Amino acid sequence: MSHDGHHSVVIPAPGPEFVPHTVAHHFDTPVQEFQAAKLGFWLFLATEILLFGGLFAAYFYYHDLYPETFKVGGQQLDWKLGAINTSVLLLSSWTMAMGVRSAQTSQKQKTMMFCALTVVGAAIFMVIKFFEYKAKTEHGLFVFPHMFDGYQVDTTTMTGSLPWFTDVHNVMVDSTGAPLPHGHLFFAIYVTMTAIHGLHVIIGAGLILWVMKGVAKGRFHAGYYLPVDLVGLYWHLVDLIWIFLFPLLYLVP
Amino acid sequence: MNLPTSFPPRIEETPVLAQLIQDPAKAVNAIARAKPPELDEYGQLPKLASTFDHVDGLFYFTYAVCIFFFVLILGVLLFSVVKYRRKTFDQPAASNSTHNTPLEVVWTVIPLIIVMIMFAWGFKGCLDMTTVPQAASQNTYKATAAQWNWTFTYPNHPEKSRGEVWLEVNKPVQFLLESEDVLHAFYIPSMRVKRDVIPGRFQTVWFTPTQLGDYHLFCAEYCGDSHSLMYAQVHVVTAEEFAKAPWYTFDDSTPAKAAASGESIYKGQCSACHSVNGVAGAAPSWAGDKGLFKKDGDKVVGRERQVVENGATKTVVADEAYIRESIRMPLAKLVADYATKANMNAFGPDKLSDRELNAVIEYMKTLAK
Amino acid sequence: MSAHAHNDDHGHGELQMGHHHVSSSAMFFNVLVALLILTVVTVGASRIDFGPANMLIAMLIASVKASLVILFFMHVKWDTAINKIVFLSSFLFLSLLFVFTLADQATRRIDHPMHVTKAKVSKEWAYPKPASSEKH
Amino acid sequence: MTTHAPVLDAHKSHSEKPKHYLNCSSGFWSWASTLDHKRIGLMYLIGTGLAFLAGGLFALLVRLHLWQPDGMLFSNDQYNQIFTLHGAFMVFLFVIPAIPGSLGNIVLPLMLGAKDVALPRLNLLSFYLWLSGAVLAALAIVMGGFDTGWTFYAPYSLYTNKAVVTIGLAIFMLGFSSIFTGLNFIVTTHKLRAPGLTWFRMPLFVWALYATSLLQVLATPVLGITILLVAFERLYNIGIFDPRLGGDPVLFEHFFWFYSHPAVYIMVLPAFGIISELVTVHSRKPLFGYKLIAFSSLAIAIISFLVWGHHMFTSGQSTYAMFAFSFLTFFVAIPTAIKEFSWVATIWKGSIALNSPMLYTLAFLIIFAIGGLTGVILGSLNVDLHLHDTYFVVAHFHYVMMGSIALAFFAGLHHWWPKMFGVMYNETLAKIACLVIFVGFNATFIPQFIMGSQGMPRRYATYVPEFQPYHSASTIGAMILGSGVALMVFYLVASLLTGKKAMQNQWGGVTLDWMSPTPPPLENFAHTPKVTTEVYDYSTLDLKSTQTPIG
Repeated sequence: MSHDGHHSVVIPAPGPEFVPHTVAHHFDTPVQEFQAAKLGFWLFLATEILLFGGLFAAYFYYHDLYPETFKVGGQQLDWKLGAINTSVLLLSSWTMAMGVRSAQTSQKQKTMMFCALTVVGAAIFMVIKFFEYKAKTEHGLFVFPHMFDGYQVDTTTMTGSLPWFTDVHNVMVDSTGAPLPHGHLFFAIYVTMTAIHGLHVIIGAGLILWVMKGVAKGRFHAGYYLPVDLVGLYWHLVDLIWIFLFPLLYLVP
Repeated sequence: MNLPTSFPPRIEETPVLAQLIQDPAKAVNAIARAKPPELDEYGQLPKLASTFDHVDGLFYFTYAVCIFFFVLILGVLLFSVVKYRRKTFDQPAASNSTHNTPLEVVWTVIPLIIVMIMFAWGFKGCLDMTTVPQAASQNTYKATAAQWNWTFTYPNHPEKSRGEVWLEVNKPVQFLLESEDVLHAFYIPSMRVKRDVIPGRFQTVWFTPTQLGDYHLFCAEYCGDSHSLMYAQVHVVTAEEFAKAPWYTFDDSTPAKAAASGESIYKGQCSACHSVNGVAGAAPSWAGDKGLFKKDGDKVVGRERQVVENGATKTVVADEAYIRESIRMPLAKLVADYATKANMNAFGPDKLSDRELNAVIEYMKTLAK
Repeated sequence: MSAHAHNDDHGHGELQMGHHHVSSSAMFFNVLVALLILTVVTVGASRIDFGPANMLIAMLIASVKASLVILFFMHVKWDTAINKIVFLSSFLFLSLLFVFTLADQATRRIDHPMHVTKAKVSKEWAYPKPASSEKH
Repeated sequence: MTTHAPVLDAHKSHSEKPKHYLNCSSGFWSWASTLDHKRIGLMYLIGTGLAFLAGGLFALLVRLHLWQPDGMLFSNDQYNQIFTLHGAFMVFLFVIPAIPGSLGNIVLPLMLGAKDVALPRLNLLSFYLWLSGAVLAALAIVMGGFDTGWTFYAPYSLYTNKAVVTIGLAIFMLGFSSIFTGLNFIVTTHKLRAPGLTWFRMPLFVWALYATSLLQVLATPVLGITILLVAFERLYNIGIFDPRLGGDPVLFEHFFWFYSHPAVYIMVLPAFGIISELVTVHSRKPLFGYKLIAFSSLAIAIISFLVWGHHMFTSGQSTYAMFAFSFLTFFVAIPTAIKEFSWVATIWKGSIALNSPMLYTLAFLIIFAIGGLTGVILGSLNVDLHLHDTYFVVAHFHYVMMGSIALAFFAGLHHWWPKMFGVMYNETLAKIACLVIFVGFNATFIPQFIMGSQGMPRRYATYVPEFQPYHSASTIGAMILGSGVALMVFYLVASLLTGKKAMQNQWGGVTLDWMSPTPPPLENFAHTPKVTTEVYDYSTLDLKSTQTPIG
C-alpha cells in the first residue's frame, strides 16, 4: 500500500525488548488511529449490551408473569458458587485492568503476568460453571444430554413433556406441593443467558491469549497498547454482564 | 437432532416448484360460494355494516388531507420543472435562497396540528372499539381458530357452527377469540373489526351489526399453508330468523339427511385438507382409488389402505372403526403416503359428537364409486 | 498485590496515542475491594425481604457495581465525550425496549383481567409435566 | 482539481492510461482481498443487485400466481415460500445493505475527503458476512425452504417443518454485516473528516448515512438475539415464545419490531440522503433548509425507536401501549414532511437539469409523497384496525420500500455511475426506463391500495373472486415494472462495454466526491483536501469540468 506522497507514521519502540508500531496507511496521525479504533470498539460493545439486553428483557417479562416460578427456580441454584464466580470474575477484571496499565507503562513482564492471571480466572469460572451445569443435569432441571429431544406430546392423553426438564426431586412446586406454572422457563432462561455469557468468557480468554502473543513479541508498549486496551474493555464487559446476572439468577428478587 | 415438528404442525412437505398442480381443496371451499359485499358510495371501503362509523369518517378525512398535500407537492414540482428547466449548461439557479424561517415554521406546525387531530380522533375511536359495553358482553360468542377453520360457539345454544356464524341485527355482540395452534386474526371488513387470535390467551372483539346480509370473515394473520382458505361467513339476520337457530341444521333421521349433514360438517371442518375428488392434497383424499369406501355391487365397503402404526407399515380396511379412530386419535395410524407429515388435530367428542361423526361417515359412504 | 505500587507513575503517559490516562494501582485495588464488598452486600440484601422493592434494590446495587467497572476499570471516566455518549446511549436505548415491552405487559392485565389466568386455553396444552415418573 | 493518480508499480508507469481503483491491480485475489472501500462497494453493488433481481423474480412469480382467484402456478405451500423468499431477499439482502453497502461505501469516504473508511478490514469482513448470509439464505431454499413470512412470527415459525434455523443463521450474519457497516461509517464520519469539513459542511448523504448507522448499531443486535432465541426455541424448546410452554408470542413481536421498525428507517434514511444530494446538484441550488434536513434525519432515527408498537395495534397490546405508540407514530410524520417540503422548495427556482438521475429523483418525490401520506392513514388507531394486514399496508410499504428506496437507489446509481466507472450510459434509454418503471410501479400498487381498503388480506395464495380485477391490474403493472428494470440493467451493463467517456464532473457537483479524479485513484485524493467553502455553494463550481471528458 505504499505509494507517492504518503509516508506512514511510525511510533518508535521505547526499549530494546519492544518493536515499533507503524500507523495504518489511511490515518494521518497515531491519535487518529487510536481514537478511531477505540470509538469503533465502544460501538461494538454497545451492540453487545443490546444483544444481552434482549435476554434481560425476556427475563423481566417472565419474572413478572411467573414470579413464584422464578423465585423457586432461583433457590435451586447454588448462590455460593454464584458468589464465588462473581468474585473470580471481579478479580480477573482487576488483573485485566492492571494488565492494561502495565502495557501503558511499558512493563512487558507484568503485562504478561496479569494477562495470564486473567486467563486463569476465566478458566476457574468455566470449571465452576461446568459443575453447576452438571448438577442441573443430575437434578433434571436442565438435562443437557436430552436438550435436543424436542417437545414430546403423548397423542392419546394430549399432554406434553420436555425431556430436558424432568425435575427428579420434584422441587418446582409451590407451598402446597402443586407444580408451579412453567417451571422449565426459569431454567431455560438461566441456561440461555449463562451459556451465551460463557461463550463470551471463552472468546474473551482466547482474545487475551492472542494479545499475550503480541506482548511476548514486544508489540505493545506505552506508544502503542491499543489491542491490550480493547481486549481489556471486552473482558470488563463480560464482567459487567455477570454483575447483573448474579443477583437476577442466583438471588431472584 | 429432533426438531419439534411432531405437534401441531400440519404443513405438507412439498418441494419448491415441484408440484405445479392446484390445491384440490379450493374447489369445495366456502370462498367459492361467497357473495361480495356492497361497497360504500365512494367505492373505497365496503359498505359499513356496524356502528363504527368513526373509522370511515377518519379514513376519508385523512384521505382528503392526503390528496390536498399530494396535489400541492405535485403542482409545485411540475410547475418548477417546466418553468425553471435548465436550457444551457451554465444556467445558474434563479434563486439561491437557503432557508425561509416563517415558511419552515409553517410547514412544521400545520402538519403537526393536523396529525394531532387525527391522533385524537383515532384514539377516541379505538377506545370505542376496545371497550366492550355491557350489552355486548352479555351476548358473548366464542370463535375458535385452528389451522385452518373457524368454529363458533353461541351464547344461548348448545350447537356450534363451523365456517359460518349467525348474528342478530342491531344486537351488540362480543367475540371471545381463542386459537388452538398459531396466530390467526379475526377480520370482518364490513364491520371494521380486526383482532389477532393468540394461542395461550383470550382476545376479545365487539361490534353491533346494523345491516342485514352476508359478510366475509377472513383470517388476517399469516398462519401457514391454507391461510387464504381460512374463511368464514357472517350472516346478520333478523331477531325472528335468529330465534330459529339457522345454524342448527343437523339431522340424522334418515341416512340421506345424515349424509347431507355430514357434508356440511365436511365443508366447515375438513375441506381445507381432505378433497372429495380423489386428488391428494395436504391430507389423503376421501374419494378415488386411495379413498375410503368403494362400491362392491350395491354394497359400500371400506377399501384397503397402507398405514403406519408405531413405525410399522400394515394394511387395514378403512371401515367405520378405522375412521372413528382416525378422527378421534389421528396420529395412531398414519396413511403410508403421509406418514412423515403427521398433521391432523384430534377431534374429540367436544368438537364432534358421536352422532355428527356418524353423519360424516354416512357422507363418506356417498363418495364411494 | 500492592507490592506493585512501588513503580507507579501517576498522571499521563506518553502522548503518542493521544491523551490517555494511566491510573494508579492503588486506585484499581480500591475499586476491586469496593466491588467485592458490594458483592457481599448483594447477597446480604437478598436475605432481607423488602417486598416489591427487592428487585429495585438488587438492581441498584448491581448498577453501582457496574458503574465502578465502567468508570474505573474501563477508563470511561477519562475517555472522550463521544465514547461516553456511545456507551451510555446503548443503555438508554435498551431502557426503551424494557420500558415499552414491560409497560405493555403490565397494563394488559388492567385491560383484560382475564389475562391474569395467563395459562392454558385449550385443555390439549398441558403444562410440560415434571415427569418424575419418566426417568431419562 | 488535480488528476493525480498514484503510481503503484514503477514499471507500469509508461502506460498512458491513468491508474485508478479499477485498473490499479487485477485478478480475482486483488478483488477478493481488497481493502479499498470502492472495490468493496462495487462487490456490494453486484451482490445486492443480484439479490434484487432474484427478489424481483419472486415478486413477478407472486403476481403471476395471483392473476386469478384460485391461483395460477403454485400450491399454497409453494406460494407461501415464494412470498417469504421475496420478502426476505428484498429486505435482508437488498434494501437494508444496498445503499450503505454499495453507494455509501463508495461515496462516503470521498465526500469526507478520506483515503478509506476508518476500519477497512472490518469493511471487508462486513461484505463477507453479507456474502455468507446470502449463500446461507440460498442454501435454506434447498434445505426445505422457509414459509414464515419475512417477519418470522412465533409460534408459526417454531412449528413449521422448514429450514427456519438455517435462514435464521443467515439473518444473524446479515445483521452483523449491517452492524459493522454502520459502526465503520460512524467512526469514519467522526474521525476521518478532511480539515475544514465541519459537521455542518458535510453533504446530506453523509448525515443520512450517519443517522442510518446509529440505527444499525443500536437496533440490529436485538434482531440478532431474537432470531437466536427462535433458533434455540426450535432446537431445544426453551419456551420463551412458545405458548404451549408458557411463552408469549407477543413478546416476539415486541422484540422483532424493536429492530424492524427502526430497520424501516435503516432502509429509507440513506434514500433520503441520496435524494437530498441529487436535488441540489441537479437544481444547481443550495439545499433548502440544510440544517433542518440534517437534524430531521437524526430526529427520525431517534423517534423510530419509540413507535414499533404501531405494527402491533391488532395483536393484543394493552390500550395504553397503543395510545403511546400511536401518539409517537404521528411525530415521525413531521420530520418526514419537512424533508419532502424542503426538497420541493430546493427545486423551486432552481436550474433544473432533466437528466436521468433527476427524473428518477422526481419519480421518487412523487412516489414517496404517496407512500408517506398513506402512512398517515395507517397511523390512526381505529383506521389501522381495519387496514392492518391488508393489501393497503402492502401497497403502502411498497411505495416506501420499493417505490422510494429502490428508486432513490437507482437515482444514486445513475448519478454516481460516471464517477464510479468513468463512462456514461445511454441517456435516452435511461429516460425511457425511468418512465416505464414509474408507470409500472403505480399500475402495480394503486390497485393494491383499493383492494386493501376493501378488505383484501395480505399473504393470501387464493382470494375471493371480487378482487380479481384489481389483482389482474396489479399483475399487469408488475410486468411493466419488471420490463423497466430489465431495460435499466441492460443499458447499465452495456455502458460498461460501449459507453462513452464521462465528464470530469458529469453533473456539476461541488462536494468533495466530485473533487477527486474520475474514476478515483486508489487512495482517492493525492493530498488530503482542505475544505474552505460552505456546503453546496455553486458559485465555486468550475463549469468547464462539466464539459471536459476524462482521460
